[in-house]
Amino acid sequence: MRRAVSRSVIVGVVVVLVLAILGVSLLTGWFGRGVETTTTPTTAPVTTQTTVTAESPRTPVSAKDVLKVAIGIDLDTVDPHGQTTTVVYNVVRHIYETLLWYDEKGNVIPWLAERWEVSPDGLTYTLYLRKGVRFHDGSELDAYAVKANVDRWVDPTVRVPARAQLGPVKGAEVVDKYTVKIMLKEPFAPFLRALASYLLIASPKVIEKYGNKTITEPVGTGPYKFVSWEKGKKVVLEANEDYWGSKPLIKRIEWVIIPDASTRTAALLAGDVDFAYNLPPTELDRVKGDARFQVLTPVSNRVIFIAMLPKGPLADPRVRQALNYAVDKSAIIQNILFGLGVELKAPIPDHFFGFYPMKPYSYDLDKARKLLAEAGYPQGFKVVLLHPTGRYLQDKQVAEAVQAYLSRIGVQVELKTMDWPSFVAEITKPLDQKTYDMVLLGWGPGVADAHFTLHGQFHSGQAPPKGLAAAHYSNPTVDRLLEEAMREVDEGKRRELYRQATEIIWNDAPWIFLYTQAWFYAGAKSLKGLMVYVDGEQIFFHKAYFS
Amino acid sequence: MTLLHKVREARRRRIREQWEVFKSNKLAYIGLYILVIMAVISVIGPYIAPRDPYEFDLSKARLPPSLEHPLGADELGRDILSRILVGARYTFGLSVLSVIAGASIGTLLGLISGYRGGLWDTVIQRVNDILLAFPTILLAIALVAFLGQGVHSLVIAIAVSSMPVYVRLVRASVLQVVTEDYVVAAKMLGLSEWSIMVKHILPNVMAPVLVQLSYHMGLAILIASALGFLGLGVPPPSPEWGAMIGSGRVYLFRSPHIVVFPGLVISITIIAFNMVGDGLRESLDPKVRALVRRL
Amino acid sequence: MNDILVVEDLRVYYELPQGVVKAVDGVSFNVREGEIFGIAGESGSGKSTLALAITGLLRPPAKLVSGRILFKGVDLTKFSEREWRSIRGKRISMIFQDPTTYLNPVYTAGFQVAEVFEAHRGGVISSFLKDVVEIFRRVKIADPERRVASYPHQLSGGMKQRVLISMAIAEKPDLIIADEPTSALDVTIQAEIVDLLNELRRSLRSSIIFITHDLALLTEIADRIMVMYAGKVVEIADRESIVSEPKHPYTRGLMESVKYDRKARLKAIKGSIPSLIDPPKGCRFHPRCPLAMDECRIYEPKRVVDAKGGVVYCHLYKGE
Amino acid sequence: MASSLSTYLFFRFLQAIVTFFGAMILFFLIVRLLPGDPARLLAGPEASEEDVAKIREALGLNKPIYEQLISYLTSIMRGDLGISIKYGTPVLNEILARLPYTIALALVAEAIAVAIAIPLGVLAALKPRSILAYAASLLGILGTSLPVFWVGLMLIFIFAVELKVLPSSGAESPKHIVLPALTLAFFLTGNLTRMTRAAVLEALSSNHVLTALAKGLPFSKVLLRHVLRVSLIPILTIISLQLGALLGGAIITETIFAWPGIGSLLVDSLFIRDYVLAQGIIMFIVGVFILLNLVTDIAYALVDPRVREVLWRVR
Repeated sequence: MRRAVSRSVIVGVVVVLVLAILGVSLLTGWFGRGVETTTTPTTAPVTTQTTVTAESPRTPVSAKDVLKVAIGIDLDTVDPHGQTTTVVYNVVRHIYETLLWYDEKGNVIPWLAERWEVSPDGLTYTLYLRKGVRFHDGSELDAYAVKANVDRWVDPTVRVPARAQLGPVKGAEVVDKYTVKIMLKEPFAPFLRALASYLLIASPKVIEKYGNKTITEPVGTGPYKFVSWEKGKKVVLEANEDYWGSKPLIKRIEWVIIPDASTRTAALLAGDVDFAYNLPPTELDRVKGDARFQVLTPVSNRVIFIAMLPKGPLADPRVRQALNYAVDKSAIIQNILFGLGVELKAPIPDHFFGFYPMKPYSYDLDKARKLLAEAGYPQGFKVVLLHPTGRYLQDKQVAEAVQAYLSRIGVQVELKTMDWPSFVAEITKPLDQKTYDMVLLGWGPGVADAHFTLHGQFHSGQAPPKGLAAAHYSNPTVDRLLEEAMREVDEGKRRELYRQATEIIWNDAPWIFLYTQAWFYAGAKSLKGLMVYVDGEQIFFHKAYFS
Repeated sequence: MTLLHKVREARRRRIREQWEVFKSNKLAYIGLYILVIMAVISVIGPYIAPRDPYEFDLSKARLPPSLEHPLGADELGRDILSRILVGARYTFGLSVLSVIAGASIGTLLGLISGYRGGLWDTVIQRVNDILLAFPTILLAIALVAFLGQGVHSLVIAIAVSSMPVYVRLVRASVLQVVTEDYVVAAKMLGLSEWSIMVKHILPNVMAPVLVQLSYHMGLAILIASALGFLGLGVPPPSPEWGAMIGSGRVYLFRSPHIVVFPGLVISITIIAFNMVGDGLRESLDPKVRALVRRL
Repeated sequence: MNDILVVEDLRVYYELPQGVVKAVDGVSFNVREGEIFGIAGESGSGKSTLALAITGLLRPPAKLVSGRILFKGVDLTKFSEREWRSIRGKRISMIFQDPTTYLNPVYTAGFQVAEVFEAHRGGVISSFLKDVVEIFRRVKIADPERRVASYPHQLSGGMKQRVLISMAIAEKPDLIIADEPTSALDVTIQAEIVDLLNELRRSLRSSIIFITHDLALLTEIADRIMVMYAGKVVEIADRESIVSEPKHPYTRGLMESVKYDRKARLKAIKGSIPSLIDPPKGCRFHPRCPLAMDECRIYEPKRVVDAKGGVVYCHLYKGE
Repeated sequence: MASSLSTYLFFRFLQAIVTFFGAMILFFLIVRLLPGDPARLLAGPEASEEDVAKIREALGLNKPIYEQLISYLTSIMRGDLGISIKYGTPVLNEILARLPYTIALALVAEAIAVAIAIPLGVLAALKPRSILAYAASLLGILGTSLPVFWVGLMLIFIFAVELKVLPSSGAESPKHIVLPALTLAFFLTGNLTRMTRAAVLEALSSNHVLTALAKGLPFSKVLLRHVLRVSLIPILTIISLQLGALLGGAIITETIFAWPGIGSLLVDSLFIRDYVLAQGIIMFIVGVFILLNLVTDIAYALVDPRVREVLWRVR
């Protein structure tokens, strides 16, 4: 008996060892090499010994050479013109740069272009490029390179999701080696901001090589160079020693992909990463209370709202106002978002160009009931609220809370949720095919300018299926104001137009105005020199270092 | 005493013996008790719940267990005890319904496949292979996309994904049984195919089906909660247990009671299903029963 | 004639959660060299348990509670597992009732018989296949060379039983226990197997314990017969005595039924075998006994030996 | 025997092909009929309708579905799995980048499970009232009744956050595989232990074991030849089912441990309606499933002559 057992144990151990050795050898084999699906640039960067380091001797020295950053999603593409996602854009923005950029207050500043001129008709933008800037593959940044990028952007055979966002670009023209003109089909007031936000400049060699195919070799002018991208695992960047600006202090950045938010928190707490994006609000207290970490909660460009379709009882603005009064936004922000939100004072975030604060719909059940009664629904009514799950911070819980709040004024809400593709398919249907009455949605343009939110959400031309104006809002005055504002070059006049539009929209209440979502980033305290832009969408590690 | 009587008597005696064996297995007996309690709760849950399971109060969000809320309050300040009591019908009903649906269709197909043979068998087996190869997650996503998110989609997804096992199980048993004397005799008597299948074959292949059924019901609860993890579960605010731990998951470290209590009842229910399954396997196994009878 | 096996007051109980089952309860008998000793009883009378006890194959929950099993004067109940192994299959062997389930479906017949040699002689299986062919020939398996390589499912029931018999006689044991060796077989094949056993007994000079519920069969082949009821011995006598003057009312009942209809077997006696967890007090047969007296319900009958050496346990015979 | 084996294999192969293409066609239809427009998702909600239409056209999604099906089937027969809608890169590359991780995790997890479950299951069957038997049933119960994410997060919390002995997530070094493999093994072990125990008990209680003992064979030989070999069939079945499921991707475990395997890729691709990528992954999963089935059947036949005969004979 004993012998038999020991023999079977031996057999078992052998089997296990074989399996384990197989597994581990596979692992070490692949782990060791890393599956580089994208290769580093083949052309060796031109290293000029004579490059003078413009840095003062007081520049801090980083105590650690490798920075590990946890992000929640894998990159979809490193194509500079194929970007759709804020976080991915944030990663590749370390490789590619834009012609213009923002200062920390959100003002447009020169970047790859040293200065610019706008023609009086608002149709031609002349940009004077910085000289001596080189791409990672050694080619020079000049007017031809910029033109190649603009041409690719407008080429209809190239997959450019944000094409319309940049504005009605007609094309580019080379004036001289360092001067380029970008022409628009019609005036587009937010163009400079759009230029700063969207048009990443890639090496002309790469553009030539890939043409209209997806670029998988990211070569830009940025402070970091692309090293590798292991799908689903990590993206590695290394410092560009020949960077035209101040030299990056950290030698290597590893963007580690950790999809689960709880695990991301654990990775930070365990010290496996130095910085983490988008942590769950539920962990805010815990991370804040931990002396080892710094917590950043900048506000984002994304407003969260419930769009009400103009049908049934919701067609009455008094009803829509009533619903706005019935929801206690600050309680939701405090208890469900743990403070990671700012109550909306307009349909756009406070930091947007064109923001003008309105009188808030503060929580008031009596007022809500009175309005409902006036509209002829003293007993309330039934509606269907469509909401995504896991798309926005605590979206499901917020929908549940709204449902509960509305039940207090007799409005019975049936919640309906779908996976994201079905959700998008549902909200892009024409009004008469929609199977819901209200939808919880977030809207976060890449540019902090009122145009992108107001025009996208309240211009009647943007109603689905053409666009994604979720409330199917239609008001000729608002349409006119928004169109004028889009073309108006004078900033003062533009602000005024947006103020007028905002006022009408706010009183019409096509949304239940909820909040602007905030980000929750956290990192090791020793990580210094982070640059967080005013819209909170982008974090830069260019000047970061470990103390 | 007619032959029919004798057969009935024998069947009754067999059932009595099976019950004796089952009862002698303490764990199985306890498991059965737990399941009966769960079944009762799923019927009367809403009437014994101390509070409205949907009544929310953000000021009470995440309150730890207290006299007022014996199991604490959830992320929206709802009473967890009440939610568990009311949620029983969703979770319990979901697992029982889906598995019984899958098992009965699977059993039927398995019967036809094994008894008819030929083209029927070939077609059913190939389709079955395809279904077996299908990832449950794909099925769930497709159903949720087509039918909308809800208990019905989950039930169908779990039913369809559990069905192929029964087809195989029953077919294999039928193949063993069709050559037995009583089936041959029934054929000679000129009984219709259906009555042979239902009266003579079915009772003799039910044992493995029943055992599998009880294990599957436990598994169904886990599948439901796994789909909840992917956002495909029962939509809010329904207090289905899997959905409760799914949405409370992010509070695991912050306010563990939100996850721990629903998790606990889930585990207990699954364990009970498994214990009953073990007991059934023992009592329905003719070998074990023969041993008991011989003594 | 010497006794090859003496069993004294053997008790085997099954300890179950529902209670203790006294499957063999104070059984004593002896088996002589070279004889066929028949044991008859209904299913549940404890005869199979008895067979397992004699070969040391009792497994939990069965437990040997007391008694001695003297094989050639050596008490087997004191044996270690290693000692048991050295006599199992070699000195005492066993033929089981259902040849289909008692053969391992995944090995060839030859392999399974050769295992007996492997167990007692050492060496590799393949070296014994020649001997196996010899034994197959001896048990009259047709085409033995081919059958050695056959799997059990390729053999007929009678053939399988012959394979089991081959295993039992491979090492020419002193005692062969055949537990219902024929009940799973057709009548014609039954007869062949019985003849074979009889023949083997003579050529091997082994003793055979032949266990069956078929008393009629025993009256044809056994030298002496023991009748068991509900874990107890009822009567032991030579064949002629059992046939001509059965003493115990149970044995009489059995013999009556045999006379009318061999097929009816033991069912002619009214009632059924009692629960062994809570057996009737006194004589266990009294609830079914047509001659039951008051004392039968209270006292257990004592062992009564007659002039011819026959044994009976019945209150009817205490006077003798 | 050889010729019947080859006939058998031939028919099994034919069956496998039918199953494979059947599954692929069914899956193709299901995925394409799902609501949701990959072009719209790719472009993002803020994109304009014209841009979306252009993307749709570029992806060939504006063609009728049967045309898409035919071109899909012809291209997979050429070995071309297509270009991923989301990534814009060949699907094969995407799958190959993830495959080693999936295979490594599956093998290590199954190895741990086999190492624990089989000895434990055998011992529990042999000594039904020992501590080991109780440990086995406890493991079986826990392994079948706890939600995966719970176990995963707990392991992370204990070993990474508190003890700091193992990395919390990722796939950088062999050390990283420990926690996800343990999580999976926890569930595999429960089931496998229980099945092993049941199979061994069943084999142990079969009559031919009694015959073998009556021959005087030592218990070790009885155990190996007459118990373990017979109980191998159900155990092999379970192992192959488990491996099949693991190779199909352990979605939740992968997500929690940020393990770049194929399961989370499948879910992601379905959630963004990347038809081409999803089809590629499903093709792999179905292929693995069919292959494992085939291997298991052949293994049965090797173990059990009756199965061999039946299998060889039919169809």
